[in-house]
Amino acid sequence: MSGTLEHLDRGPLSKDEIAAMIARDIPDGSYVNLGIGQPTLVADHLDADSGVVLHTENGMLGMGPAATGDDVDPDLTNAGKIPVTELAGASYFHQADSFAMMRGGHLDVCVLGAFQVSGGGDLANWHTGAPDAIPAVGGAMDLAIGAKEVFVVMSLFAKDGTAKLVRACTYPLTGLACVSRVYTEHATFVVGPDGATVVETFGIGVDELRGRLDVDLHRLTT
Amino acid sequence: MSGTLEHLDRGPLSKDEIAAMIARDIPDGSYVNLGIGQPTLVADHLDADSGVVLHTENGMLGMGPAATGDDVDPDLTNAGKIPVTELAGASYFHQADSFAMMRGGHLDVCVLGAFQVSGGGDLANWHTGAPDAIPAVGGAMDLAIGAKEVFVVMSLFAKDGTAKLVRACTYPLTGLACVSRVYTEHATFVVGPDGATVVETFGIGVDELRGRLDVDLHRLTT
Amino acid sequence: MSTVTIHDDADAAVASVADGATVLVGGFGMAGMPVTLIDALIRQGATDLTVVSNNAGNGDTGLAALLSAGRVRRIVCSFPRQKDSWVFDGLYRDGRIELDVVPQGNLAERMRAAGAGIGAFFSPTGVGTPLAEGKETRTIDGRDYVLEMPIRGDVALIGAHRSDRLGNLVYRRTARNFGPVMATAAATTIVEVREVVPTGALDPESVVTPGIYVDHVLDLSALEGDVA
Amino acid sequence: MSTVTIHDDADAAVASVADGATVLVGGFGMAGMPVTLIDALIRQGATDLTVVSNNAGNGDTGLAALLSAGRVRRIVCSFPRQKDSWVFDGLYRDGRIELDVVPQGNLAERMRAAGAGIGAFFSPTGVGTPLAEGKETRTIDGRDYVLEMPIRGDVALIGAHRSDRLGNLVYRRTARNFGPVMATAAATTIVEVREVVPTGALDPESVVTPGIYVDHVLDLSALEGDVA
Repeated sequence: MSGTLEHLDRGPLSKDEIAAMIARDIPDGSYVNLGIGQPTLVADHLDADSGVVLHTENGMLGMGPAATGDDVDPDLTNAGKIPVTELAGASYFHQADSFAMMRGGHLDVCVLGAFQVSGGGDLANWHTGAPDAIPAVGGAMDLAIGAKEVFVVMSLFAKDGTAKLVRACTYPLTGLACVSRVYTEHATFVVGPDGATVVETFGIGVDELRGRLDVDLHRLTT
Repeated sequence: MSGTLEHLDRGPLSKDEIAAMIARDIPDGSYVNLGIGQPTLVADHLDADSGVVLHTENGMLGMGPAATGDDVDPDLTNAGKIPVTELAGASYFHQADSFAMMRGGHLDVCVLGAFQVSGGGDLANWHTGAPDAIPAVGGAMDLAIGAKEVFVVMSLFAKDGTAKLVRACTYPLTGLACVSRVYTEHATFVVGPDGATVVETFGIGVDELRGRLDVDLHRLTT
Repeated sequence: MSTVTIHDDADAAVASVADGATVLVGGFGMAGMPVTLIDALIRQGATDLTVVSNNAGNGDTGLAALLSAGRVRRIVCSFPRQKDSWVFDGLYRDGRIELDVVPQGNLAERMRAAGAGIGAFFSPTGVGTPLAEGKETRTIDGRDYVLEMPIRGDVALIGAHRSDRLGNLVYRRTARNFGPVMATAAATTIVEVREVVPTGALDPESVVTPGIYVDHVLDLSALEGDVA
Repeated sequence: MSTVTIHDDADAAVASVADGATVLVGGFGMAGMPVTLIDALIRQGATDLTVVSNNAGNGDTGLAALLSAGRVRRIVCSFPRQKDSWVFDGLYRDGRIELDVVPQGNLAERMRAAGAGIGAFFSPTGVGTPLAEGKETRTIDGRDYVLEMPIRGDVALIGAHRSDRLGNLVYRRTARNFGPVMATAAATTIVEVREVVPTGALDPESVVTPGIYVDHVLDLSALEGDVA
């Protein structure tokens, strides 16, 4: 790709368009964990013949779509406790084995939501730090450091307008230098040791993004 | 039991008699690992209705007797690589799980051979320390520290007449303070933090044993 | 000991749980949660409990009911806050329960360590986060790790699909979750199963929890027979 | 990646093994030993290998043949000395092979640690013995432990009973032994199976090694067909 693509002739991406972009960036045959919430949408955009196999950290590889009607089985849920289905070639394992798989670096990609991501790839997605908040981490810290690549999907700005791609996270951290890509409605980014690079923008230019974000933004170079 | 039993009207125990004594001392319903060699004989003396379940560290609970004829299956051996059989209620597991079971203290008894045992229960059974010996430890060190009770079966004297129940092991150690009982042809002992106590003798008295062993020997007290 | 006791009475199955015990409670949400055993534990009355479980109760039944009954002093879990965790949320905001949040993989591995005789282990999970504060860290081969300690239970209450009479267990689908690990980590493991089958009826290749880890089995099919 | 390659040619299955590689070799004695893959590795010619295996070869075939061919610089194992380990015995006494003896449970757990992302762990096995010399020790809750490090493989060669086309594996009886652990601990896992079955033919509850850990599968039934 020669330079950052600025799509100024359109508006921001919809959630489904973001999910489709992430699906496109997942190599065929990957083992993938999709976090609770918006990351789950990615499943709808994976080609059936892509060979992508979904992991759910409560103990399964080969997870199928959400279950409906008679297929609902209380013994078969995803990490969000939603009833799901089983594909041919599935397998079940207990929690220690499931997280050994994750922590051991065997998953190719995981997709997570976030409160904040830093240009260096630090992730904050488990705790707002608010005094009355009840902390709950689940498998987020294990996923953050476990998968070979961690993709984050989030809105670029919080409801109060604050940017969520930041120079340094102010929320309690989930993991250090663990995120590799960030997908938002306004732009997609590569993050990491070299800082944040804008891959594509949607309805906004890189220069305007620079004005709205307190983080150094690189353009893609050829 | 009121005091050490000295059976002076008979000779030393045979290997089968020793095995029978050990079997008698294994509580019904125990999970038991029998080491390679002489400990294996104990299996022949366990009552079928004792509920004792045999573990073999190569990955099985519910091991049955040695296989013969058409029952020989190269996929089913004990730790000595001898073909064995499977009992109803058996289960198989991999090596990490098998040694987790052992190291985690879930086996009730293991029976091991030994080169030397100290009065405090130190065990030496894996290496003579001879310069030309090829060291081989297998599961001995895991068994020594893993089972709730470690029984040793050995001859009381080596071929050169040296005592094998000693004040301190001179051979390389397998485990520290891990043995609880020692069964030999001349006597049976309880060993541990309080030193060695003679439980029963066969064809020899405690006083004569004291003369032949360089270890403090207690008599059972009422 | 292989002397597994098969119960058709939930109260008998949990009779030995003591005040102040650490109780490992299986289940991920409601999948695999031993609801019948927990209900019996509420009747049994043990209190001042420490509960280790992935969640802090869902809805008003199972673990949530135990919390609601005021029996739990402290909960160790990965994910207390859920849309149906109102019982826990209320107790926590009122300062009536202590919370120890542990990343889910560390929670599972710490119980595995207890069951496997591992004294402690270095985990990469949580490095640099508030959940690693005060813990020993070490760089090994260029990667940072936190030292994590075993979590042992006095009792485990778990749900499984089937048991034989030796306590060998099979689970069903994702209801397996914490059951096999908790069974190894507790001094006494109490299991509720949908059905007890004759010894020899389970495929030895497919047994997930060998009976060595099981002490008491509650046969729900026998229980339901009593009730009907 | 789930792109498992199914082979009917043993030479193709082991083509990528490099000189100097650390090779985890499954089997306990001959049970579970991947004899066909090892024979292919001998033909392939990779040398200066470090082999990690429970034993150091039995008789003249399998791992013993690899040693005999002079391809192994160093062996990490728990039990080299056996009545039929004459190939290893000769090399060792001639100073032509290095030996690292590791207690069997530590060997398994160290490979598990590699596969599970554990940086190191404290084991009670071997404390106070020559095999703990030079290792860090620590007393935890009144018990003494030795710090043990992960053992990683570049390649694992293992034997299993059946595979589906995604590389999900089931084993048979005690031939399971080191296979599942080694599959997790190696960058590339190569398996020989007696039969490849269609995806969906294995019970998901009974899969022992999920396909995520498998890269190459040699179908011995196809191979035997070729030979016949």
